[in-house]
Amino acid sequence: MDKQTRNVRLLYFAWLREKVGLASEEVELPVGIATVADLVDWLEQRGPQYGEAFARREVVRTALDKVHVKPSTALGAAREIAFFPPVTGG
Amino acid sequence: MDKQTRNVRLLYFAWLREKVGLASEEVELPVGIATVADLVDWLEQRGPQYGEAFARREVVRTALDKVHVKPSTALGAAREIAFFPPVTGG
Amino acid sequence: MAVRVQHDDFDVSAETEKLIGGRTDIGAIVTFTGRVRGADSERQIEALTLEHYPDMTEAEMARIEAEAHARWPLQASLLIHRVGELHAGDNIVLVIAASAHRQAAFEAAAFLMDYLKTRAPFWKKETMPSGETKWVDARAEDDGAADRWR
Amino acid sequence: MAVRVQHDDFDVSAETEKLIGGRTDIGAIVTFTGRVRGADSERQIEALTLEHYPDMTEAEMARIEAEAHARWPLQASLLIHRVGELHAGDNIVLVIAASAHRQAAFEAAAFLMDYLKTRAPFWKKETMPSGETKWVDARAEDDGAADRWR
Repeated sequence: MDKQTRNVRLLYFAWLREKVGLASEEVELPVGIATVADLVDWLEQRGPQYGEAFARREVVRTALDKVHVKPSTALGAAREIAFFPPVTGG
Repeated sequence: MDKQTRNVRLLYFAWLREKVGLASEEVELPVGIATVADLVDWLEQRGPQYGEAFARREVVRTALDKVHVKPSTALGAAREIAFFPPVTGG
Repeated sequence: MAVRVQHDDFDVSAETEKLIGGRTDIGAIVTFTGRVRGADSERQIEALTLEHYPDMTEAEMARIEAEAHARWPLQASLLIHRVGELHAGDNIVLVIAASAHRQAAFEAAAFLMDYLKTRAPFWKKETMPSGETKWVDARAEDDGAADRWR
Repeated sequence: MAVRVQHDDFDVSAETEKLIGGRTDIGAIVTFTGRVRGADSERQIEALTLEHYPDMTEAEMARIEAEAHARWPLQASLLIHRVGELHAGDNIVLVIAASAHRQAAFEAAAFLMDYLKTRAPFWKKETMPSGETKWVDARAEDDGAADRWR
């Protein structure tokens, strides 16, 4: 079942948005991308702006369909995947 | 120097006022009354209403010139001595 | 820094504005408002009357406030306590603590309330629907709450 | 229970009244207001811009609020967070926690702020007088503050 590629929406916020140069994009997720960490590995191959955005990978936070997750979390059926710095509201 | 009698103002609040039947009174302090506890001993001799007011003596609080003190505190030169139940504001 | 004892009601926003309006050195404002709770399954209540020891209340509230300023970096604070007859839903007490950061404001506001409850000379009397009155007992929990700051 | 994300300012008294006006089961109301601090010896600041992740902010704030209600006996609560461009002295965030007794209200309000600071997807960007901008760094203290509730 996981052998099909599928489209997901990626969102970038704050300085990740500025480094990637995009607020959002639709991407076709290749076969074999199981976790958040896998997705970041793949994104880093796509261009230097991604390499720069994820350079300090340990500080980048991720949400799947608007819920906080860890790098090891499986993407599952998530439709919307957001990357952002540690939050600074309040 | 402590051999002279002197006048002090006594104040009673909340249920102490109701039991004593007075909000305040001027009394001539007899020689030999050194501490708050001495004063309470002496007051208890003055009538059953004082006996009733100070029956649960351990819960009665005292202030000398508007500052909280303990039963063992010396009266010193205090002019105003207030007795009241544990406070319940806020 | 200010303390007030009054019968009149207060407005939290208006008091905050008077206290710190126009200042830009404050990042955190904590307010505590205590209100008269109405009748519930545990008690009947028609009115609550607040008695106090005039002059000592203000003096003691000022000492409590000074103690809070000695312990935390506060930019401003306010303590208001109402006296007289109050009813269910009425405000009783207001504490405001303002600081650059939130931890000091939260801790100072909690401290101010704990000390007000156990040191400021106010006494509450409840009037039942029958007209009977009863002095409110001090709560051991309040002494415990105040003790944690020692 | 309510959460709101808005550009407009809020009024603490008006929000409190809307939330619990007329209720007589509430004895304790704690409010926290966070404001933009102005320039000081450590930093210059002309404006503060709040970016957020629409929809996730509300969802996360609602989860944080539900968690507070699961931990403390709260009668009511409100979380408002402003977004967009703000200036020194402006309100940023409001938390209200109302309970029968003060300990629950104080603890819940502090918890709501600690979790808002570390979980709700908002980001602050400072604009200097020179026009230069800088994303605000997360503070390790905020993670520590949130950790104490685990």
